[in-house]
Amino acid sequence: MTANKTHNTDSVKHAESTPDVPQPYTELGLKDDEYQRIREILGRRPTDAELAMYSVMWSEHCSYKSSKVHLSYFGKTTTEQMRSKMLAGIGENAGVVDIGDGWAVTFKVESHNHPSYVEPYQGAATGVGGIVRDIMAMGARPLAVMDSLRFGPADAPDTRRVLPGVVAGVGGYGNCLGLPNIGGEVVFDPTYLGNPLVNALCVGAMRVEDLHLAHASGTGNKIILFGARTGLDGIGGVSVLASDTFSGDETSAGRKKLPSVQVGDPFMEKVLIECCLELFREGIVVGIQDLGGAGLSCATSELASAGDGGMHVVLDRVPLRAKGMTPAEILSSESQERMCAVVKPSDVDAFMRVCAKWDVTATEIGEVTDTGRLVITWHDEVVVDVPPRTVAHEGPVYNRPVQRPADQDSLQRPVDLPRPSTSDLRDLVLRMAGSHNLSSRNWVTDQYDRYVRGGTVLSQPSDSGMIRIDEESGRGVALSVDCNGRYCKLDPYTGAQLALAEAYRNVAVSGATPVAVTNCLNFGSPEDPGVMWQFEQAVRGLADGCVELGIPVTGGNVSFYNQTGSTAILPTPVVGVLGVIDDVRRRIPTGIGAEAGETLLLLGTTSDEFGGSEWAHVVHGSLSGLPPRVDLKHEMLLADILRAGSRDGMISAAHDLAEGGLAQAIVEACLIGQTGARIFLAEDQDPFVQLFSESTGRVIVAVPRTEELRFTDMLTARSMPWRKLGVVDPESKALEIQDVATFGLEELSNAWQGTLPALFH
Amino acid sequence: MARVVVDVMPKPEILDPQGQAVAKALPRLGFAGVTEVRQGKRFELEVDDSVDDETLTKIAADLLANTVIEDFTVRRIDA
Amino acid sequence: MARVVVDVMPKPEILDPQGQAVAKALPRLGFAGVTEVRQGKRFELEVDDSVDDETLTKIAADLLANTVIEDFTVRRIDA
Amino acid sequence: MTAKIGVITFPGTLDDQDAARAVKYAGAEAVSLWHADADLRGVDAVIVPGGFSYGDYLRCGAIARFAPVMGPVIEAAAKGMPILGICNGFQILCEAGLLPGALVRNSELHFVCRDQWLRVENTTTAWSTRYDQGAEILIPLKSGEGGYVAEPNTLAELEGEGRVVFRYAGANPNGSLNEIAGITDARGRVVGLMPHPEHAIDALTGPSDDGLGMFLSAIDALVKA
Ligand SMILES: Nc1ncnc2c1ncn2[C@@H]1O[C@H](COP(=O)(O)OP(=O)(O)O)[C@@H](O)[C@H]1O
Ligand SMILES: [Mg+2]
Repeated sequence: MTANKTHNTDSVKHAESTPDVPQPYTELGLKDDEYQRIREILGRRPTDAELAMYSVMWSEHCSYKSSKVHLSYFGKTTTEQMRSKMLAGIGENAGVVDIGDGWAVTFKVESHNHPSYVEPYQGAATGVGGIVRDIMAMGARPLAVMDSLRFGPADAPDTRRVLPGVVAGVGGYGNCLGLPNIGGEVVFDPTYLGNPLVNALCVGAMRVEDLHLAHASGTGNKIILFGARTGLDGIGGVSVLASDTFSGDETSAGRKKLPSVQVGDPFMEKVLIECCLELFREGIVVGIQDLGGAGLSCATSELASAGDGGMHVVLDRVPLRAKGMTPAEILSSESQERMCAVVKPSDVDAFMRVCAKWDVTATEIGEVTDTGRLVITWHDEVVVDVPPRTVAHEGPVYNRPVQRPADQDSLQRPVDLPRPSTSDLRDLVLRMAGSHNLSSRNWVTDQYDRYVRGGTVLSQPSDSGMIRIDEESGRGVALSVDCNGRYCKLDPYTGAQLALAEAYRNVAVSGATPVAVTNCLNFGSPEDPGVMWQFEQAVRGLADGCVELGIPVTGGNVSFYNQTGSTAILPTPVVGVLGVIDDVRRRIPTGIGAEAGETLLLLGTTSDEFGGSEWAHVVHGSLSGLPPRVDLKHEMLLADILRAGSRDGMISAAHDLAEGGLAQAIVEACLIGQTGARIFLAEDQDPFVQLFSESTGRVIVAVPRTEELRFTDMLTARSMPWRKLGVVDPESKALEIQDVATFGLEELSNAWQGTLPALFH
Repeated sequence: MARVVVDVMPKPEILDPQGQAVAKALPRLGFAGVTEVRQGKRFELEVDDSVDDETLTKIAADLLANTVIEDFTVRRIDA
Repeated sequence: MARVVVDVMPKPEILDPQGQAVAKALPRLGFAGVTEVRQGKRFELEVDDSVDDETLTKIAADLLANTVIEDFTVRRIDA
Repeated sequence: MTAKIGVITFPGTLDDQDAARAVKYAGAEAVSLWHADADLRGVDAVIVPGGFSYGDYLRCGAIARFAPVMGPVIEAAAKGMPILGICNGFQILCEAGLLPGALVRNSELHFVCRDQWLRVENTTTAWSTRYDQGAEILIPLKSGEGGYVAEPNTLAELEGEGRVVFRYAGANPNGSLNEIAGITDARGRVVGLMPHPEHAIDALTGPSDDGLGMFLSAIDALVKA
């Protein structure tokens, strides 16, 4: 028995007269008490369409029901001073930061993990498409993308299926959209085998006065849906309702099996971007919202609750791609490349003209009302009549049990791993350089256009990506995304701070000043108290770290249920840091050899820190102990020194030390610069520790010989620990580590470059 | 030796941006009367007679088509 | 209303990197006996009955195929 | 008088702003041309820039070549106007029949973005007089369907008449026949190439400024004319 047996449309009237009809809310993911709450809110049973709306909007993905109580910690810890440059923050489509000279920059990361496992190409492609629309919804022109990716072991058969598809999808969509890809991550770990992570970041810019926040205000204003037609894609669970509706019909079986896969159309999105920007320029957009997860359900309820509180939508007007779609399906379809705008009646014609110029389908589907209710009609019958806030913002909130895992202590107990002797170090340097996580990512990044738009100043393989925002002044931004899941597993609080520190340092190393943070928190099931503990710890670590650094978290995204069976992924709070540089000509490159005669310095202190290290992973397959210590005060001083060095032209190249330690960093600095170097190790410390420890807060800096004294004087004056590491040797085409080994650049290059092509060719 | 044709088409409910691009272009080029276009792939294989239908289906399903979003048909053609 | 199928295949003498890639991948995946693979495109059009064969050929020749590198065939299918 | 160089924008064109910037860097005036207008707005030369016109879903350049703006472009080409097709623009010029041959999927089947060395083989076209014969220049290549193919006699004709303008130096990045990166028409006025000279006009944002020579060459040709 279902609600639809006797009626074609499950209208509100019908629902009122059939209060006891059983509804498939469990199949839609709603709990008993959640369903009861909907009935209380409405004072009756929900219609099919309402049930579809509530179920998608109250899902974990849309409502943040498990994470909300923890995420509020970001808001609580953000001080007035941190907020001072923030024009929009958590709660908006994307955070917006004032970067000076009248420019505002907006950036955000979002996950598309599960779809990318099911259909790697389209999952990743639509992930890029979605985050780009978020940036557009702020009124900005999207300028660049980044992608942070995680896969199972590089040599696992399923990784051969997933990785090439994901990379082709990120590239296929971003390249066609005309957005340069300026960085990201590729990480391999067994825990991601059945659950890869695809996190996409987009950054955009606008003039401060052009900031558009999503709201539907002004009674009588029109709601216009524009972009692609609405089809049966991404409907997922809601097809339960459809198959009921169509019972007895031959199509019903087909409906139930609908793949929840969405296919992207990057050309449509490109045209949509240009169309939106022209609409913004014309000044005829009161409010705007992208259609992402939960489609029209989300867009209408969010727009309505952020505005005057009422909206009337005539669902029949929505242009459809498939025949026989039900109201519930139309409301929950996740068809891509659609936007929704609020427009004054007098501007509708102008709006339609711009859309016609770009050949974008646009339809007036309703208007803003002052009723305080979201009313949706279908064939002249009311199928939705709800207080919009109850759908968009007043979903359930869970205080899930939090419990430090019982094995956390044993995990943190360091295991004594056999260490190599000095005579083994030569092989180890090569082995590490060619290991899955440290080898060159060129096989991936060569599939991404990094040049389009002509503003890319730094991209792969630099520590951060950097784009020029203002062609006149040269003002620009730098971005880095980072996370080491192994560190987070060992200690999620410190691990999150380490991710923050690394992204912050990467931005600083390029000469920019870090100003704001975004994040994408990828975790296992929130129903597992151990996972919730990891989550809580990571959020606190990140928030406390941001307070110490004095830069705000402006937004982010949570992805739960990343696990295979009962095994969760490594906790993976990906952190993105945005930096500002007033003139991109001052950028610091990663590769050495830009100037004749450079001295190499090592800034920071090296201790014996191998917990969670790449060495322990590659050589011993071991994960234990504590991650490296993090010292954010030190990171701030380091950033300040790098900025001063860049401003005064004292630094010709710099590269931060991360996974794989000094050995990996110097190999990369030589290979990226295609220049040799001679370095020597300190006498009072074990060479293995010096080369492979992952102590944080360290950077290799190349300074022109003429600037050496001035720079080292500054280091000493500001109490930055440093030592002379060696010299750049452009003649030699070799890296010599004195008393350890000498490597030809070609030999290093073969080791570093060969790994991914051999695996994925 | 046999010639085998495998046709791979996007599933009907799945968006087909390629077909749409063609459908939209046609009226602009002065061709009226085409109401729908779908674009897929056609493979022509030369196979030894030892290869049976089951194997061909497996080749199509595993390699030639992405069955999450595409349907396929396999046909032997007389040479 | 008629359904029309247009098959577009690379000319035999023209390089077909996609077909070659499939041909190379098959033995690696354990499929023996496929000696050649060529990959082309298949278009399915819904056309009004008013559209004649000449027009269809023109659509195929002008738009759907690039006759410098591709051959095509046009077929009407009974609906 | 400054030369006026038109840059066409189709739906899905991506590198139009970059081409316009390159024109300005070279000292000419960039005039933007809209695909739907059959009007070259009095320009002296035309650039068909890169991107994914109409998504390139059917075949690169297949739909764009029918755009209204292409009518006057084809007429102007017949009269000897310098025309440069970059990447998708090269594909469009081939589809439109202004240049022979076609571009197919890269031999490795995926998109390739890399800094590519090219050898200049013909320094007499409207777009290459600023280079030295045999010079090697570093220009970004970024395309998924950059493999140049043509029938054997067309290829022989191109080679025989010295109409290969740029050739890939080193490993062939996409399987192009004879390592062809760019060609010209019989009069040396229409040039098409897969790599992107407009991304190599300033060492700040590109691997070199070697691409500027193409735009400077065209300006020279216009001043002389
Ligand atoms: N998936 C990706 N997409 C784009 N760029 C990437 C990706 N993975 C890695 N990169 C780039 O490759 C370079 C090396 O990556 P990585 O070693 O992770 O950098 P770091 O350790 O400095 O954070 C960086 O420039 C990074 O941005
Ligand atoms: Mg780094």
